[in-house]
Amino acid sequence: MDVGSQVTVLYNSPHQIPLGLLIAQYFYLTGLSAGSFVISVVAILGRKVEYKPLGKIGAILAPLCLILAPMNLLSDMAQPLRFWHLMTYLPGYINFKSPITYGVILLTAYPISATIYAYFVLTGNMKWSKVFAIIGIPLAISVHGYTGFILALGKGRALWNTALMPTLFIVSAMVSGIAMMILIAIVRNMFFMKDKTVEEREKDRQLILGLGKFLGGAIIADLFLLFNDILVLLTSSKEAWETAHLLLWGKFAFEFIGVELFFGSIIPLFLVFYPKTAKTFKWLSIASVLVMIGIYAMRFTVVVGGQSVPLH
Amino acid sequence: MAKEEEKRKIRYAMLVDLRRCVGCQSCSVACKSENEVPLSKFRTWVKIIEKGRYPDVSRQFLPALCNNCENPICNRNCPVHATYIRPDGIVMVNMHRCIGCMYCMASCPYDVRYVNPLRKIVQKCFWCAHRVDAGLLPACVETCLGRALIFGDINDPNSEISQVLATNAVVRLKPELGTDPHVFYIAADADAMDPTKGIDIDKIRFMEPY
Amino acid sequence: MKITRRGLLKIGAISTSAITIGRGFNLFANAMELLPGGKEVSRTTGKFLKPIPSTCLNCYARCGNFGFVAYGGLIKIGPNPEHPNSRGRMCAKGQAGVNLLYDPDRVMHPLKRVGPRGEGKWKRITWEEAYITVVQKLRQLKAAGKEDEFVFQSDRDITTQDICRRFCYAYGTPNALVNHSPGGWNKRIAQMLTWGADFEIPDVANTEYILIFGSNPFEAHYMRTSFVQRIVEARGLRTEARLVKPKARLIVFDPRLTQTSGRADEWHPIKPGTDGAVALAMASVIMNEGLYDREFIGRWCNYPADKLARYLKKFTPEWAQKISGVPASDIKRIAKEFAATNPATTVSTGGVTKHQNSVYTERCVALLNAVTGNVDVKGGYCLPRSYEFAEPDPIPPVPQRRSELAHPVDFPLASYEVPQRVIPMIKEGRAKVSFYMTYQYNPAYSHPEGHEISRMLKDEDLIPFHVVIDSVYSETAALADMILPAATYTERLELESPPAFDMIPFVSLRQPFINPLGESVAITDLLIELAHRIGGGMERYFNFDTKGYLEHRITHIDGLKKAGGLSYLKENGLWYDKDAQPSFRTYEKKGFDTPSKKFEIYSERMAKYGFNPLPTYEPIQQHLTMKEDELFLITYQWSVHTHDRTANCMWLSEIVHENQVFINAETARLRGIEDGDMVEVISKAGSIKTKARVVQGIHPNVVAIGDSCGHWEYGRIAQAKAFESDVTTTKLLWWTEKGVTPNPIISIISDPIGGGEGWMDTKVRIKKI
Amino acid sequence: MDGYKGEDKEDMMESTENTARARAYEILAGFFSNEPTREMFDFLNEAISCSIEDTIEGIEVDFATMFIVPGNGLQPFESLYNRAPDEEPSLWGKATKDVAGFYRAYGVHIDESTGILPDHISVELGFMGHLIEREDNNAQRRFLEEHLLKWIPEFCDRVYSKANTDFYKGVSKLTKEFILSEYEAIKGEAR
Repeated sequence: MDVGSQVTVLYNSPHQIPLGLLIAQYFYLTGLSAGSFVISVVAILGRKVEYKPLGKIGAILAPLCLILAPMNLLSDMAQPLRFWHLMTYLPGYINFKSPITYGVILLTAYPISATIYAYFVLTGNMKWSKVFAIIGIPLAISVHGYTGFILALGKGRALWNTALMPTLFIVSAMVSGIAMMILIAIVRNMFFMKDKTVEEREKDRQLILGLGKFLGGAIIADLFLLFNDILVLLTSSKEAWETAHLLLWGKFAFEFIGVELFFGSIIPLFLVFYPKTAKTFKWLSIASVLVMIGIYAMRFTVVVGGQSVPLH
Repeated sequence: MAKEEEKRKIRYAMLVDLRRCVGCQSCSVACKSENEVPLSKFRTWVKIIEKGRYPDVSRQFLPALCNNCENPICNRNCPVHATYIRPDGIVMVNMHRCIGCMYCMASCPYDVRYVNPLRKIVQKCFWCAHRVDAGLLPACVETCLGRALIFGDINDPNSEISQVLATNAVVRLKPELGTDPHVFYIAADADAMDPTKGIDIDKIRFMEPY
Repeated sequence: MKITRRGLLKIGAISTSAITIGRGFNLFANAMELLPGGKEVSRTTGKFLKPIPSTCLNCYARCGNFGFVAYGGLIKIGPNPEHPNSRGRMCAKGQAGVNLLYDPDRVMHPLKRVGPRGEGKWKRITWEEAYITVVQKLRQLKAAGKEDEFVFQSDRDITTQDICRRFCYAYGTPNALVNHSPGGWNKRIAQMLTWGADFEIPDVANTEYILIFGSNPFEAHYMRTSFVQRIVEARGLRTEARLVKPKARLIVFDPRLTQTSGRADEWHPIKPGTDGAVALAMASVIMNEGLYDREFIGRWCNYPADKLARYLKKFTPEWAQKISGVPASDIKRIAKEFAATNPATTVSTGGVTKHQNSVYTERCVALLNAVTGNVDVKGGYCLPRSYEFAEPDPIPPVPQRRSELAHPVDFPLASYEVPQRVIPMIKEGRAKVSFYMTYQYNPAYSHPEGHEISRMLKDEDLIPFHVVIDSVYSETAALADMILPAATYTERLELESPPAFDMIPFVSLRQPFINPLGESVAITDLLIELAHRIGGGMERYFNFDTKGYLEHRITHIDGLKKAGGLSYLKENGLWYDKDAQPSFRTYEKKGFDTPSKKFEIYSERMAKYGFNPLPTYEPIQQHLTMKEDELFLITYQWSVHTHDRTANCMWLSEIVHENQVFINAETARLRGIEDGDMVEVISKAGSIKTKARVVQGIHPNVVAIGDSCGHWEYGRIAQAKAFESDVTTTKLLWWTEKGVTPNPIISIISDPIGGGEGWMDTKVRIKKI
Repeated sequence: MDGYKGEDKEDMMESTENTARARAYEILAGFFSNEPTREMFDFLNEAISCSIEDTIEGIEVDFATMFIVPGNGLQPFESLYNRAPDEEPSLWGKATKDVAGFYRAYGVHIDESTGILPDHISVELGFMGHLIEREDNNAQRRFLEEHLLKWIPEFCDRVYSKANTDFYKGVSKLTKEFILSEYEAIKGEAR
């Protein structure tokens, strides 16, 4: 207990958290979509033919997640029936400075392009799928990067107001996207490849195990960014310090240290790099599930935790 | 030229002289009454703290209200231009335009916006613009027991607020964010201005947004 | 030079402000600024709303207000800038009058009890039926010659007490128990004994030194809104051209850090009930160091200065330090400052008057003003200035029958009833009651030993018939046989003349903003109707309607009559003599209103009944037997609440809805109590459970509990229940704690001289649960 | 904010007629408060070419002689004119208090440091201008009826007969006419 100042708040108005779980969920789903789209495009554009099946999975998942994501947004709005106010693209009616406006444009453009892309990938039209892959990549990165901007522009919140936020969001989107791809691929390999030859299945297996390494790399990048972020929080302003306190040993310590860092990053990292566990589907799928939970916890701590430091 | 001078720009501002504040909360209730603010929400209220060690203890107050910033983040971030700034500096919310995305609330560094649970739109203190337009003072200023609140045009050198501003040291809340807030405080207590002082940050109860 | 009107307007249209000299000369310092007060504009149409000038009554300060009415409803209550006392300011309570009017739990119809008393089963009846029942009972009593078994009691409602008393006397009962509330009467008795007025108006606006004993004007004072704004002004805390005034110092003696003491220049935590010792020691310093006002004591006091100095010699600052815990050096210093600064004044309310030794203490405080010559001078301790209202002829004679309730023999100087003892006295058999009628009176909640009182009220043998006239379903109403819906203060027509702070007395009118809701009836209309129905000669004393009654009451005020009487008041809300100038030292004309016509430092009347005639300090009995682990319990009033009538105002209860027990951090540490822990507060009379609020700003031997929350009836807002209703946003009620009331654990103890309750004399133990 | 329509409000405030009236009162107030400045003089002479034949010195002398030097009976204070028959003419008379109360009721303070009485003609005229800016028709009518009309015509007549300059003859005539015409206009409007 600090002796220097004895302050007791006798009266204050209630604090509020405007953006809640639904927004965190929305960020999570756009992250999944962006992540899987990027992996899919890498697979399609890449030279190795064996990656192509992954491309198909990603191509389906990306628009799927993106249809679910705005549902969260709409149900979070106090006036969901006025959603069309966002779409009257006339100067003076919508604010082109607001990240939400970028979001609306992206959320319209990206699912369309992703759907067309998926159509061409599934019908095997390589030429057009490459065209749409190239169109889709910046969109996919922006669609998730902009969510980082949404938070970064909340100037009053120490956890959000950092230039790292968009990058962190994109990297964590990669992490969760890869993890989801791995899971789907494992399911496909185990249940839907019964008619394929043993060699084909083995080739697919190697491919999936290779993805595990990708996952590990992405996790490391994510951890590095998080480390930077926390370090800055700990050493800058008082609010930032309070935020770091909340995350490291305060109210959100379980979600952040426990779920996000330990179960969501450290254990999966170990699982994908430790030779014994890296080679089995069982451990790899466990790692992926943990990563997906971890990223979900990350979205939650960032959105809700970021607002948990009172502003008055 | 004549016209220009006549249309000298008005910039309203609020000045809170905390040496005169008695912490009576009549501003809070006046606002509720004037603007039909629903229960659980406040446009303005007085934070009351106690500081020091027995027997050297004092009470400090801090009336909180919308700062009607010159560069409000809420306005910048509102996707549909529901938040707009009047020529006299008052930041307004257009109730017909607001979609209730609550991004402005998340952006506001002072946490003075709220969603009206009945009308499902974001509202906040707008210095009783309807009264100001009719030539009246905001309800809180009118009723302030200690006359701690001074409201007026800071571009008019003869106004009371300009004169008091010119002769007193004032502080503002979080000016470092570059929002240029227009609520000035005289003799505000640093601990009262610090939102994290005197509370257990892990145990605060938060309200539902609406 | 030839310009026409048209030409002039043309110039006006094109000219710039450089040319218009009226502006350049800056006559109107504020002319171009926004204007406070007296107006309200519709948020939707931008049109001005119709203001109705009236007077507030959500507490006794009785500030000027405006009701703004539109669409047949009251939209808002705002301050009246022309009111000489409140000057366009209004506290939270005043503005929440709208809540009181549109209280969703208001009693709107006459109700009759069904089933056992207190079970909560009611049947709606017509007014006709209600009147018939009441009239029948009263007629029976009268026929049996037992008029005195009809007892009418109300909380001290200054406004209506005259007509209530008139009703009782006309009926023939002396039991018009309408003069007191259980708090605050001691001070008045002490003042009456000392200088013949029942309270003082400290002219804080013009003073330079404010010495506060147990008062918290920033939060609660009987004239709060008018008073606090003048204190702030006297402190002259704004550096601008128009406010060059010496800063008045503010010194507070209070066991608790309040809004006032927390903002004062000095706060001296003092042991409860020992203010008298400090004041005496100060007077002693002033007298013995020769700092006193020779002229005032010599000419206007009834005790010579040298004798007084000799008498006070034994009350040294060191003696006071031992009793009160305030350092002797501080007492000496403040005494000298107080004597040296002119004008200076004291303020003393709750903390002084709510003890068993209050009358003595209050006289010590008054003595301080007398010895420094601050009595009724500009910036000093002034006599109240207000208008007396006349009673229309014929005036009913005071019933000659002796009543133990109205004039208790135990309290010979208290001259009126001792309200907190009324129901216990009935229980003790010292008076018989067949018909008990109460108006806006809630002893079950607001009296000490409230639970005990509830039990007595429930006893049908003790009180065979109980009619409650009230607008809320109070704890007491719940134990009644019949509830008659009363109009709130926003629906009544009444006259007021609160003491004026600008020293020019004024009359203000309270008029209905809207017609009474439901079937509520204003108390005056109700009593007039009852009197006519009872008849038997009684009706001739009520030969008027409410309006006529009020007209009669002000006929003797010539200036007002000339201005237009009641219709002037209806239009303007208030009247005062605009030519009058404040005058001071008014006692110089006729002397003080005491037997000796002087400021009575020595009170013959007190000597007659065996009390100490000189200001003295008497220790509080309970404090002498204080055990190690015992603490003083004090109560206080929240800034947004009255003691017991605002809990169902949602805007107020939203701000304060919980009564935590405030306890010093060190005391709490020794008992292992942390902030927010549930604790039990145990006294001789009972125990309550509440949360602990561990703070620094309270005397270590004191715990404090506010006294506005913790209702168990009264309405759903008071009980923190969210519900759907059509008038308000009550479904959004978000708090779940309704708090507790400390009243049940406070014993009924009265000051033997004043008869007022010793609210702050309870010893408690506190333990964590 | 409920029902606020920014544009509509702005239109409402642009009521030029009232602005002109308010200004006119202020100009009149100016004529009685101080000698016209050179600026004003030039403005009147050139900008609207009302061709003042007096010199500025002449006007200044006339101003001081009439309104400043005591004993000329032309001190421009209401309480000297508007009084009960039995009341002695004096400064700070009943009318002064009345008018001060009027100002207070409308929240207007007079800067005390100027030492000017509230019932000085220029203060009253300036206040009237202020009432117009507030668009409070009832108050305007009341103020005209209770104060301005009660004494200004009489006062102006006296000035007219005493003035040595054309300028003040014109001003006094204009003021009287203006006030009377104002009352005609307002009477119709307010009812």
